[in-house]
Amino acid sequence: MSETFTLVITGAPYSSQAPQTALGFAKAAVDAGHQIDRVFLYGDGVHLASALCAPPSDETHWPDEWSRFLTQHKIPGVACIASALRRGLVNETEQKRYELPSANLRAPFEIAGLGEWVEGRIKSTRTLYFHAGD
Amino acid sequence: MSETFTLVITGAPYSSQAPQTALGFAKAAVDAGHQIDRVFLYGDGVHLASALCAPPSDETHWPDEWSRFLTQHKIPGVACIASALRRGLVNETEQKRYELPSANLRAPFEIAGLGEWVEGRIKSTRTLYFHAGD
Amino acid sequence: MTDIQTLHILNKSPDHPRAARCVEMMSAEDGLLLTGNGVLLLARGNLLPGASKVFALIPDVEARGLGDLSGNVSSVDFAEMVTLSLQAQRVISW
Amino acid sequence: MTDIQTLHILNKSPDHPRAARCVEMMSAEDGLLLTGNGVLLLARGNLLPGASKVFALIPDVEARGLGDLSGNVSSVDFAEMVTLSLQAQRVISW
Amino acid sequence: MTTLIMIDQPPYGAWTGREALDMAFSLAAFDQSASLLFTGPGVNWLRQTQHAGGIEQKSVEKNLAAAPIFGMDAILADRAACIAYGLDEHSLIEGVTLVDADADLLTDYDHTAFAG
Amino acid sequence: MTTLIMIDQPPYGAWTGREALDMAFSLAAFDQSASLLFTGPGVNWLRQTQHAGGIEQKSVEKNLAAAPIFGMDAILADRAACIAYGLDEHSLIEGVTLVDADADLLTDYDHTAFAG
Repeated sequence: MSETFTLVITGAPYSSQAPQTALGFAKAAVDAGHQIDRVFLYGDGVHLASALCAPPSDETHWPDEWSRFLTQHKIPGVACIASALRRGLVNETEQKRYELPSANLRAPFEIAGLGEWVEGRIKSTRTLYFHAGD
Repeated sequence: MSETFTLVITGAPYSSQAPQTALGFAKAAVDAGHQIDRVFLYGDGVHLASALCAPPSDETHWPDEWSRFLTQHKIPGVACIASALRRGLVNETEQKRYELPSANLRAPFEIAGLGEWVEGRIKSTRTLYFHAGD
Repeated sequence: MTDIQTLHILNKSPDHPRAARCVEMMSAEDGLLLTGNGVLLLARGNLLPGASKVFALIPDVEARGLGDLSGNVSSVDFAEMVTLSLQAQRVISW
Repeated sequence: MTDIQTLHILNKSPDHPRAARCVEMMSAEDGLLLTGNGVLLLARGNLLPGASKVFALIPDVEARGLGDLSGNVSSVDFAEMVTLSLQAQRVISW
Repeated sequence: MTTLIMIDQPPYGAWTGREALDMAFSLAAFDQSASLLFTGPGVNWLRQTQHAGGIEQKSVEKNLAAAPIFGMDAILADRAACIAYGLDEHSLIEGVTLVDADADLLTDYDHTAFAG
Repeated sequence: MTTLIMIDQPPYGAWTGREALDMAFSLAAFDQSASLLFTGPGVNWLRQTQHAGGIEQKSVEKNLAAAPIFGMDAILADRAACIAYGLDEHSLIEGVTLVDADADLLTDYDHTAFAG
């Protein structure tokens, strides 16, 4: 039976393992025929939506991997607006609104409020959280 | 007697109190007639050098406060290049080198290697670290 | 696999206060899934909850060199983690 | 103020494993300066190191509503923190 | 659907607690049942007379005082943690219910989550 | 000037440990005396046969094996933590010196630092 998941990522790449574990779970869920309603980035997790990460070439590029996965499976990726603005993650709309020198949000991630998390929880069979470890 | 400090900040603003405590210390050191040789941002601390933070207007803008303090007192602020590239903090040089869509490093911060930390330690009477709390 | 009331997913090392809290708040009907640094609980056998089913995510176990320590702990891959999360009545990520 | 061998600056709450490690690794000649969440140690008097001098950063104490609990702990401001860091032979930030 | 948001980090040192509070307020705003549970050093959120001006942050007391107004079900605190941190009826803010944070408590909620 | 870099977080779950290692290597590269001390769950860095391919990270064993070559003075591990995590001479990587992480140890170094 096909079920629906909402995944919440609160740990940043290159600080925590959270984006890696979440991607492993997400791929397995899709492979098993389940739906992922949306992926919600919260707290330090918003850094996963950065367009400007340039990790060493022998390390996995987690923002890139996540972008590709979301695009391929047409899964919405949403960064919490309050978390994102505090931590310096902005799209062009927010760049203009706050008169910032540039934008750095990676497609297909979007910026929206916690309502997206509430809605995802209601619509999904399970909502899983991927936090930073120690 | 005038002494010299190197300050290392490893906690990010809006995740930790580290930049706030470090600024309180730095201002008191300068007020007491001491020198701050340099401020080195390491690990998650590099987010303090973001030009794109837009915290709510009733919250202190820590990257702004730090930039102003460094500029006023002509103190070098250096973000570790390895930490910065992994976490999506780049200046225009790195933007071009890695073909990234934009740059987001806030003046007067610069990007350089851990050698800056080693040098600061050698030249300073004390090197203090400001880490994230829990 | 069998019925699980609550699946507790723990990714903190045994020294993290949340690890102790997680084990404290488990009942005998619950399951514990160790991921990330959480798998280090396998190296601290005396801290494992006695009454509950314990699972550990294979790639995290192997990364930390704990392949031989599993004992009566079940290794699971991501596909089984998905299944577990649906079988349980609820999931708590610590 | 008096001589301090090592000034330990602790900004972790008492439940954080690094807080216990910090107190364990102190000698009687050392000083402990509590900042950030570290000031919560003032609310756990029994965990305070008995033999050493203890200082707490005023703004952090006040933020956490612990102004009345200081006892024989010395409150310091940032200027005194600077002085302490220079008086000690070395400083460790936990 | 009832949700329990757990806060086990103390205030001010990190943002996770504030973000947990935002989650609970957001649930309430969308008419979802939500309660807060403070455990470990997280109970220090509930101490009276916090003066956070000196660290340029907003006192969290006011945020919490607004919880019932915004439709939050309950503010719970782990009894043992309160004792450990010297918190009693005289030092706790109003409207806090002491509970034993154990397995039974968790079964009262459909969802339990941390902010980070 | 001798420096002790302390690592109290386990490998892979967070980047702080790797960044601590970079600090120590950097000191050695600039001909500064540096040692590493692993405490608490940090001692799990020193376990043999780590296979990190499954989590798409580099095994940290190789990093540590390079330490003496790059001029690091010593790799120290807290004896009690090793016992707690079941690490002995059979399961530890080579070149580790067991010590008691106490006040006396700290006085041997001019500087002691964590990466985060």
